[in-house]
Parts: sequence; C-alpha cells; structure tokens
Amino acid sequence: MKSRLRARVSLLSVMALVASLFIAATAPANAAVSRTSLIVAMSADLDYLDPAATMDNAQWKITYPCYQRLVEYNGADTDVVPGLASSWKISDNNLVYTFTLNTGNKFSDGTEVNAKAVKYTFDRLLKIAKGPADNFGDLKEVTVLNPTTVSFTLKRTSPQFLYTLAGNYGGIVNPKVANKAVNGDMGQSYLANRTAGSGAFVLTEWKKGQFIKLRQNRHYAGKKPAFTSVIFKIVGDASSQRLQLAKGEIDIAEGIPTDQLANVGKTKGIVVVNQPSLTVDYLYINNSKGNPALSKKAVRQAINYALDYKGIIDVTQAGFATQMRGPIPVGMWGHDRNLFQYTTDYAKAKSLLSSAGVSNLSIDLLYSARKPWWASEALLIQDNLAKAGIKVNLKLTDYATSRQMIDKGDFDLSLGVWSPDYADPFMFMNFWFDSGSFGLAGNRSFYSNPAVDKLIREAANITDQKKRTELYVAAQKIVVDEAAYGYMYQKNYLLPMRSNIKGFVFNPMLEQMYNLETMYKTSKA
Amino acid sequence: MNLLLRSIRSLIKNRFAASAVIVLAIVFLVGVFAPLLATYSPADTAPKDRLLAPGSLHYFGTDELGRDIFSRILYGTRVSVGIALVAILLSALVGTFIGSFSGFIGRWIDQVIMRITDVLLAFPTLVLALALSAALGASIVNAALAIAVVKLPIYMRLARTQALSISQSLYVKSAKTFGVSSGWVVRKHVVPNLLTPIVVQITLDIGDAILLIATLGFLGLGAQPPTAEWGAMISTGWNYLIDQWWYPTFTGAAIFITVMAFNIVGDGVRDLLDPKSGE
Amino acid sequence: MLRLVRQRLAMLVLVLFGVSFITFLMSHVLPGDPAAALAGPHPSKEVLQAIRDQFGLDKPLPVQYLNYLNDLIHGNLGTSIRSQEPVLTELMRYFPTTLELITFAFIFAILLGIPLGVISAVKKNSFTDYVVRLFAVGGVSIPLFWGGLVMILVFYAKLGWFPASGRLDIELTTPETVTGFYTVDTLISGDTEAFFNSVKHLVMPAVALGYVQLAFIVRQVRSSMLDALSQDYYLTGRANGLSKRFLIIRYGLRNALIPSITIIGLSFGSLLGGAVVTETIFDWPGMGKYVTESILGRDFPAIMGFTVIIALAYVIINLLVDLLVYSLDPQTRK
Amino acid sequence: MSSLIVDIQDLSLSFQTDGSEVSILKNVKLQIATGEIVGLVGESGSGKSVTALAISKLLPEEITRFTGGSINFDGTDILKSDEASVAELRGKRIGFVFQEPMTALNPTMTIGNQLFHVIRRHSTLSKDEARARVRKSLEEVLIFKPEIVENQYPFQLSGGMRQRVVIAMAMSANPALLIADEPTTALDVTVQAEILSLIERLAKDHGTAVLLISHDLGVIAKTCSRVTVLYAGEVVESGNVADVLKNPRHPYTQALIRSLPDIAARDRSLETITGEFPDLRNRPDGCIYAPRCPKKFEKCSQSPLLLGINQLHAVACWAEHSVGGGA
Repeated sequence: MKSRLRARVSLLSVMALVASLFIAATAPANAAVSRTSLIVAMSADLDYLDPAATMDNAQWKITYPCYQRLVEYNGADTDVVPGLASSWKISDNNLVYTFTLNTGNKFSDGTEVNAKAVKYTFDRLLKIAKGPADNFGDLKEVTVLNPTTVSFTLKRTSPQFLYTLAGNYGGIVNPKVANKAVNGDMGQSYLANRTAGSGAFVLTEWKKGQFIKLRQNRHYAGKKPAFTSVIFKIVGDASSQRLQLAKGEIDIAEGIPTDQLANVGKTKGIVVVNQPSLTVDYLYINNSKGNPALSKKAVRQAINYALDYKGIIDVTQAGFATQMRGPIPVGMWGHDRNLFQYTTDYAKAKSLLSSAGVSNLSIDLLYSARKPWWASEALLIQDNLAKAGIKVNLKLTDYATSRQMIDKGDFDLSLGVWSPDYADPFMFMNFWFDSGSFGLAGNRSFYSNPAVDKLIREAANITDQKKRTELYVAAQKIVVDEAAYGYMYQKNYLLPMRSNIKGFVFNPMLEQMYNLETMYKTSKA
Repeated sequence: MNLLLRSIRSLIKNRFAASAVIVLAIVFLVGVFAPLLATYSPADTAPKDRLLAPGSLHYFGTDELGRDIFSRILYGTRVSVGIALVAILLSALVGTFIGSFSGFIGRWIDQVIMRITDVLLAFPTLVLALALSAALGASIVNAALAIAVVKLPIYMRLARTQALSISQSLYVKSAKTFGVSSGWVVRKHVVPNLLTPIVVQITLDIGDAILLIATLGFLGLGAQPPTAEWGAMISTGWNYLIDQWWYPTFTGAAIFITVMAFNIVGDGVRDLLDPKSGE
Repeated sequence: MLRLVRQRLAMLVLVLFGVSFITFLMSHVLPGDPAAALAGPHPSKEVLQAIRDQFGLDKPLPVQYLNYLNDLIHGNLGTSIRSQEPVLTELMRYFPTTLELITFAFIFAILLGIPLGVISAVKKNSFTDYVVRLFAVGGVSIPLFWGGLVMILVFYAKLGWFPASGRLDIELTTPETVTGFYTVDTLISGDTEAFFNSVKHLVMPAVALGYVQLAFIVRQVRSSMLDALSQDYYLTGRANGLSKRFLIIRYGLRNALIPSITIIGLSFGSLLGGAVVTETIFDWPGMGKYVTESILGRDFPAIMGFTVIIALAYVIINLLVDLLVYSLDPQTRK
Repeated sequence: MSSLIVDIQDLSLSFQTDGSEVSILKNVKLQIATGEIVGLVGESGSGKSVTALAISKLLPEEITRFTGGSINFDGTDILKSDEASVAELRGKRIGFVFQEPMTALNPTMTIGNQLFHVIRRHSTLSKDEARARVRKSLEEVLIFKPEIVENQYPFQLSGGMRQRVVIAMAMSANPALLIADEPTTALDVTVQAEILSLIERLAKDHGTAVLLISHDLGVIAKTCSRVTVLYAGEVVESGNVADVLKNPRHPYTQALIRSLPDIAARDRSLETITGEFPDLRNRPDGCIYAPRCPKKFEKCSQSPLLLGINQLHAVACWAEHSVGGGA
C-alpha cells in the first residue's frame, strides 16, 4: 500500500502548488479610483488621432481636450465664443475672416501658439486631403498678417465656416510635427497615436487594446484642471462595464446598452445623464436606385405611416428618445414646431399602397452591427411593415460592406444615424437632400427635387439667419410630404457615471466628448 | 449490419454512454417536432412583454423583442444541430473522396494534395472559419460551408492514410494481380475499410461543429436575425446577463448538453469500433 | 537530426507561400471597400479616391500581390489601414500577449491534465475514471463564450477574487517590454506588486482557455496510458516485482508521453492565432481580437501579416514538437 | 520427493467479461519440486500460460474469478494472500520469461537501467554495487561486451539478445522458481537451442526450479524431467518425460506425438485431430476430449479422474483405467 499512498501525496502536492499560486495572487480588489484621476470605460480601441485625418466622434474624445481651437463652444450652448482667438472680423463680402490671437498659449512642448502655427495647421489639413478637408472645401488660403493676426480667405460665402473652426478638425497643431514626418506623410504616423496640441491635456501613453492615458499639459495657459490623469480603458463586454461601474472600478461606462440603463440608474452610487441630443436615427428610402415602387411618393408615405414610432422608441431606446418632426431635430434653429408629423396608421398605409397600384411589395432592409440596437430595430420595422402588407427581408452585413452598398445605392431601405458637426441646419438639409451629393456624401435616399435643390442651395449662400430659416422651413414641408426618408426619432444622450462625478456639461455639438478640464470629483462615491 | 447492432447493444450496457444516447434522442425529437412542442412561433415579436422572467406563460422567459425563448431554443435545434450535421457530412464525403483518391493514385498528385492539407491545417480553425464566413457574407449557409472547408483536411488526411495503407496491403495487391479494375478495388476494399475511422471521426466532429457554428453566431458571422440559432441568441442575450440571467443561461445550457451528449456517444463509438484504445 | 530541420524549413517556405496566397485571395474577395469604411461619416468622392491611392487598392490584383511579396521578402508587412501603424509593430505587440495567455493556459492544462489522465487510466472503469472523463468531456463540450461569462459573473462580480478584464490594473505602471510577457517583464523590473497583479489578471482567461485544452490532454493521456499499460513490457515489469508507482511513471507515463506530446504541440499551435473568444470576453489584447477586427474592418495588410506570422509560428512549433519527441523517443535516433 | 516449491491442487478459474463467463481451467494439478525442471505442454488456448500467470497472481484482477482449488508456493497460499505480499514474491522468489522478446523490454529505458532497477528492488546493494551487478548478470547470460549493451536501447538488440536480457532480469534475484512461457517460440531455431541450454545451466547453477511451457514436445523432451499435458484447461496426462513420451496413454497425448514431424519417417503423412475445440463458455461435463476421442465409450460421459498408472505416470482416461480395474 505504501507506493499508492506516496502517489496520492505527490499528486496532492502538485494540486496544492497550483492552488496556492492562485490564492496568493488574490490580494483584495483595489479600492475605488483615487480622486485626482478619472477612468472612462469604452467598448473598443480607437484607430488614429491625427486631427487632419480622423472623422469619428469616438476618436475626438481624446483629441478635443488636447488641442485648442480659434473659437470654442460655450458649455452647453451651440454658439461659439472666443478660444485661441480673442476676437475676429468678417469682411463685408463674407469671404475674409481675420482673427487676433491671445498671447501666452503654449503647446505641450512649450512652443508659443502663434499665427504661423494656425497657417501650418490648415495648410497641412488641406494637403493631407482626408475627411476633415471636406469640411473646409470653401477655404482658399490662410495668410499670416503678424505673429498674433491671421486671416482666412474663402472661395465663396459659407455661413457655417465659423462653426467648422470649433469642430475637432479646427484643432491647432504644433508646427514642430513637421520634422517628425516619415517618408513625406507630414507627421501623420506620428500624430496617429500621439497629440501635439495646446489643450489642457496631453496623451502620455497608449497601450493598444488596453487603455489610453492623458495627463495635464504643464504649459496649459488656462485654469489648472481638477484631474491630474484621465484614463480611457477598453472593456469590450457590456456586462463587464456594468459590473465595474457598480464596483467603483471605473467612473464612466460608455458601452452599456440603452435598454439596461433604467436598471443601472437604480444602482447605488450611479447616476445616468439623460439629455436630448441632436443625433437622429432615420430610415434611408431609396427614391431612385432601389425597388421601382419606392420612386412613388404614395408608397414612401405608406412606409412612414406603417412605422410604430412609440414601439420602436420603447424597445430600442427604452423610451429615451422623441419622434422626429421633419429632418431638423428639436433644439436646432430651423426646426418647425408645427410641421406635419406622420402617425402610425396601418389602414392609411394600406390605402395609400392600393392607390399607388402596388400589391405584395417585397423590399430588403440593409443594416450593420455598427449600432447595437439596430438588430431589434430592423426586426420591429419588418414586423411593422408586414402589418401594412409590405414584406421586408433583412440584410445584415458588416459595416464596411454596408458603407459600400449605401454609396452605390445598392439597397431598398437602410438604417442610418446622423449627428451634425456644427449647429447649422445646413448639416441636415444640404447633406440629405442636395441631388448633387448622392451616396455616402449625404443624400442617402438618392432623392432629387429641383425645387428643394434651389431652396437649400440659396439658404447655404446667405448669412441672414431669418431668411435662411424661411427657406429651410419651406424645403422641409416638401421633403416631409414626399417622405424622402423615414423620419424616426431623435436620441437622448445617455451616460451612466458614478454619482461623485461633477461638472460634466453635455453639448449636442460635442457628443461622446467630455469637458475634462472643468470636471471634478466629490469625496462621497 | 451486425456492426450497428453490436454497437447499440454495447452502448446501452455502458451507463455513461446510455444516458448520452437518450439525450441525443431527445434532441433529435425536439428538432423534428419543434412546431408541436413550441408554445409560440419563434419569430413573432411582442414589444410590450419583453424580457419577462420565466413563468407559466413563457417557460424560459422572453428576449429583448418579446419572443419566447423556450420556443426559439426548440427551433434553434434544427439550425444549430441540423446545419452542423450537414456541414460535417459534406466535409466527410468530399474529404474521403479526395483523400482516398490521392492516397490510392499516389505519386505527385498525392504530394500536392497533402501539401494543401498542411497549409489548411496551418490555419487556426476559428480564424479560417471567420475569414471564410466574412468572405462569403454572414449567413448560416456560409457558416456551414466555412465549417465544412475547415474540417476538410482532417478527413482528407484520414482517408489518404487509410487508402494508402489499404492499397499497399497484400490482399489489395493480390486482387490487382488478378487484373481486377482499380474501381472495384476502391469500392470493395478501400471504402468499407474507411468506414470505421470516418464514422468515428464524424461522431467526434459533430459536437465541435455545433460549437463552431455557435461561436460564429456569437461573433455575428453565423445565422442572421430573425433565425433562431443558439450562438446568435447568446450573442445578443449575454448583454442582458445581469438583469435577465435566464436569457443567455438556458441557451448556453442547450448547447452544452447537446454537445456533451454528442461527445460522449462519440467516445463510446470510438472505444467500440477502435479496439486499441477501447475497454 | 539535420535532415529533420532541413525538411521542416522546406515545408515552411511552401506553407508560407501557400498561406499568403490563400489569404491574399480571400481578403481581396471580401466584399466591402476598406476606404469607404474608413473615410468618415460622409466622405466625398475625392477623399475616397485619396485613401484608395494611399493603399494602392485600385491596382490590379496580381500587381498588388507582387508588391506584397517583395515587401514580405524585405520583412516589411505594410501599414495597417485601420491604425496607420506598421503591421509588424502591431504583431510584435499582440503576439507575445497571446503567447503569454496560451502558455499559462497550457501550464494549467498540463499540470492538471496529465495526472488526471494517468489516474483515470490506472483506475479504468472505476468511479474516479467516470468522474474524470465526465469532467474532461465537459471541457470539450462547453461553449467557451458561455463558460467564460459565467466565470466572470461568479469569480469577479459575486466573489471579487479575480479581475475580469485587461492584463493589469490601470493604476499600476506597465513594465517596459523586454519579452512582451507581463509576468516576466515585471519580474525583470522587480515590480512584485505588478507581477502578482498580472498573474491575477491571467487566472480567469488562462483557466477558461486551459479547461478546453485540459479536456484534450486528459483524453489523450488516458488513451495512450491504457495502450502502454497493456504492453508486454509492462507485464514484464510487474512480473519482476517493480513497484506500482515506478511502473506507472517510468513504464507507463514515459511511453504514453510520446504520442501525447505531439497532440499537445498541435493544439498549442492551433491557438497561436489567438483564442478569439477568450480574448474577446476578457479584453485580452491578443492576436485573436486583432485578427477579428482586421477581418471585419477589411484591413488587408493586417490580415496578411497575421497569417504569415501564424504560419511561421505554426511550423516552428511543429519543429519544436519533433525535437521534443526526438529527445523522448530513442527509436527516432536511428 | 524433495520438498515441493509449487503445489497446485484442483485449480479452477474462469474469466468474466460483462455478462459472459468463460471457464479457463478445471481441477488442474501441478507440482514442481525445488530445482526440478517441469514441462507444461498443450496447444494454444489450452490454459498453460494462464496457469503460469496464476502462480504469481499476474492475471487481470477485474475479470479473473478463482472458482476452486489452491496454489501453494513455497509455503504461501497464493490465493489467500493479499496483493502486496504476492507482489513481494514477484521477481524476488518467482522469475518470469515471456514468449515475445521483441516487446518484453521498456523501449524508452536502456538495458542497464532496466536491470539496475530490478536488482535495486530486490537487494540492499548500493547504486555502484548494483551497477556492477548489472554487468555481472549480463555476462552470466553470455552477453559479450556488457559495457556497451547496458547503454543500448532494446530496439538496438536482436531477439535472442533481448531474451537473454529478460532471463538476466528474471534470474537477477536468484529466484526459487523460474517460469518460462514459450521462451523460444518467437526465436529462430539456431538461437532456440542456446536459450534453452542457458536456462538449464542457470537453473542447475542456482538450484532454481523451472516451469517450462511449450507447445513443442521436442523442446520438452530435451530439457524437462517431468511433463504435464493440458487440453482445454484440464490435465489429461502427467508424469516422467520418458514414460509419457515413449508410452503415451491418453488418446490426445498420442495424437500430439503422432502429429510431430519426424524427419526419420519421411513417408508417414502427418496426422491431424478431427473435430474442433470445445466451447468453454459452457464447459461440457464428462471427458473434455470425448467429442474428438476415437476410444470414446459410455463411461466417458463422467469426468475422468487423474489416476496414477504407476508411481511416475498418471492419466485421466477411463479407457486406460477400466482395463486395470483402477489404481
């Protein structure tokens, strides 16, 4: 028996070794996050951060606090106030904008922010000619008048130019980046994962797939922020984010699905920011290149009547959204409070279909997994339209393929989300309805109506806001009546965070971004 | 036929495998009679009673669109198990054909085919399946095709080694000396002898194939909504893990039990047919 | 011995060529144009074109493949479309991360798998044998994404024993990379707190991944042990009165290891591509997550670079396994 | 009769595999005196190897059922002792040589190492003394240049050499009994003679009793003093080799001898035994050989007793006993 006993003892010792290794490693979970650092959990890693290249709000939450712009948004207000520029004059032909710069602003390596830096930034942006260059299509050239004065000359009047400067691509870049260029890429690979701005923070560490760390910019001219470091941590799984938020390991969780936020809000120590945003979720209806029946106005109207707006909002956004009344969302000037709004009316939808001589219509609905709620939204729309006698077959593809199909008009219906870069109805009307920008450029429904083209193009060329409003209101009446799109809902901006996080201000123009320099923590969690 | 009889009798005797056989029988019955057993149609949505807890109305509760999870799991059997079977049988058929062909003919063709299997085997299975389903477009049929291709080299290599050893063996050589056509030899000698190892491999692979289909579904590349497929159900369900734990748990259990049953029966069949490693 | 190495290298060249050709074909057949996915919410035609030119996406396929081949030969794997970083740097970052996870998973699997395999073989058809086999079959049958999730719920949420995501707590400084293994680098830099923390972060993903491999190992060791115990030399040993423990280890296990090593080597090789599911659930920034995102984002250079490195590592692992078998099995040393 | 080293009385055992039970041995009697070389002969499947393995309980425990009789080895009642005490005997008091030398040695251990561990197991020699003892025991089995052979692996040796190593291992602790189960069957004829004479010499030098198992009567005739003939697990005849071979009394033994190819009588055609092997799942009562026996008559329906014709010769066949009116 002796040998068997020894065998058992040796086996147990192996198991004990393995167990002790694990137990030894289980020091108690660390205490809640310290007060001078903020931890934000995001669902996926980011791609690249060069302000002259990146076009994704997710990336901007890193770059926005690290760069400064000539003009800035003021708290929650969608109008702009002085930033790097203390004041500016616009020539009477609205083509030349001259800015005088504040002094004392320094980049993260201590170099002075001056007119030369501003010219370098925009010359570089136009030469790189990526996404951001599109937004400055009207900019002809930038000239340095003296170290603290710089002027922008436009090719044609552009009322929204000032707002574009307040966007992420308006961030002024340190000219020293030029000597970091690699085989003529003007420093793009350098800025892909670093920052070279004059903002309150600077990116100090990026562990791909794990986290991005921002620290205070020592040379920042403005008020010293409360946080010494801000960490954007990657937590892919929604349930993990929720658990970590509940345990206090993270301060803000971006990836929790909307329909769980009601319960999350009830958890001790957690509060959910809930304010209307200018992001809309709508349905592209292919007016010209899709199923021929969709070119008939009555059919498109029938679709709009067949949507169960309340059911869709309750299921996909857990009620945190409002039905759209025309393309321009509530909270942006140009929104028309008494514009016609479609209601759910299957009978009317059926009669419209028969009046258009269309029976057992079968169309496909294209969508991708880019937005977590789209899967249930597509299923609901399929169900809703079926009640009006329209057969919808769902076509889920990955994001890259959907983009290509949308650009080519290779679909009947498709789900879409849109958020404006600046607070001007131009961002909706001129992108969605101008027959010149079919496909990804903006006109996703391939809708063309000369009358509407005339109205929105004229509105884009004048600066008088009252006249522009009248033009946009008239255009909205037509596009709503013609049901160019399915006008579904305007989302609320929802953000679950620990209750001791204070000072966060939501600006609809800066969705997914945080005013890190003015946020702080109180002691009680 | 006595092979089958003998295997059934022996499987029954070994308690371990017996319970698995019963589970499999239940799974197949559920798959076939899903419409009768299901309390609701798997597709109709009811937004107002979404995410209900398990109760008398909905045995396993409802999902985020108010669909009955119990019925969807029943219908899911057809997709997950059915497609896995089809994929593996397809893979086994094609693989055996190519493998035995190359093993029997030999010379440079055999070398080329074997090098291709080496290359395919160099790919991690899931990555290959992932790339294929992404290439063909995300759908359950493409997922099945991807799995069939991924499993192909295993059957090709299995069939080739068998065919090679059989074609070298004495009685096949002697048959050839009598001037017997190679077709006859393949049919009479090569294929029957291939049957045992192939059957063993198939029973072992089905469990794995179900897991692969579920994983592809989980990564969003397998079955597309609204089809009820176990992997896709967990993929959406697991976001609701905290408040509605039952949603991902029952579906996960369905996969676990079915795959376990297949593997246990697979082991039993292998121990029975392949004496060396058996009882 | 040398013949073996030469043969393996020849195979390496062939596999590399085959793999790169197949991936190139597959990735270019993928529908969807990466430029469109990348150019921001509403790009104009010119911008789309600019991106396509930068990555040479418009050139005819054969030209693109030839450029790719000569880059490959010069060790330049191109730049990733998604992150603008050279693919090689990314791979050098993600590969050791996956390697660290797999190594720990295999340490767990082998430490537990081999003893269990031996016990269940020695005590064939006993109660222990059935329990061990049930446990092993469970490992092969559990859907990893479900098992991992339940593990997080129990050990992280309820018990708080182990962290559930990432490689290291945020507050701790990441060790500067020497081997790319956090556990090793922290030891090199002498930061014991970070060492224990990185081990703690490894526990759950390694056990989740290890449990599946454990099941393979137990089944393999059990069947080769049964084989060894039924051999004549085992009976000779018994007839000569050698102790049971000595017989099990030096006569049984020693001979059973040879076939098992090959199987363990193969399953280690198959995980080189990263444990896609485990890495997704536990936010482990390894090759699995990288390749999934690259495939979904149509990042051709990244996909190509990934497959070449994996093929290379796969062949090297096979070579290592052969060498190990060579040292264990005297018969190969003719 | 000098003291008995092995005394097997009416040993019966069967193998039970899930449901069906096969009776392998029935009332086997076998005695081996110290230093004596005894032969055990029978066709394959006659139960000769099982009898040998039973002596040191090497049969697979989970399926072996001892249904009767006793095995006494040097004063120990084997069937009644527990596994540990029987294990003590193996290698120390009972040596074994198996039929298949090609697979009898551990392929992953050197020859020297395998011998070393057996020696260390049964002695209190130090490591160096044991290593020296390894060389000596290799020399004893006539292996030249043992210093080379001890570092070689089994696959590097010929069948004959390997069998010598097995013998060296078996004899290393100077056992009281050496069981040689068809030691030469797998070897070619020239090597067979060497191995047999080696076994004879070692047994004589060490005073070891030998149980030589074979299906080849020629081998038995040359080496053994007494022989027992087994048929389908039953002893049909036993006694002095000279008597049994020259004057076989049991029809099965007679048939066995007649089927021996005798070079001298070239013209005589070989005889075969008609009928087939009995089904041991339900062992027929009465004489087991009856269905194939030319002298079968009504008494054969009762199981024959193994009765001595004279001091040195016993047979289990009514035909032989009814004439002499039984012993």
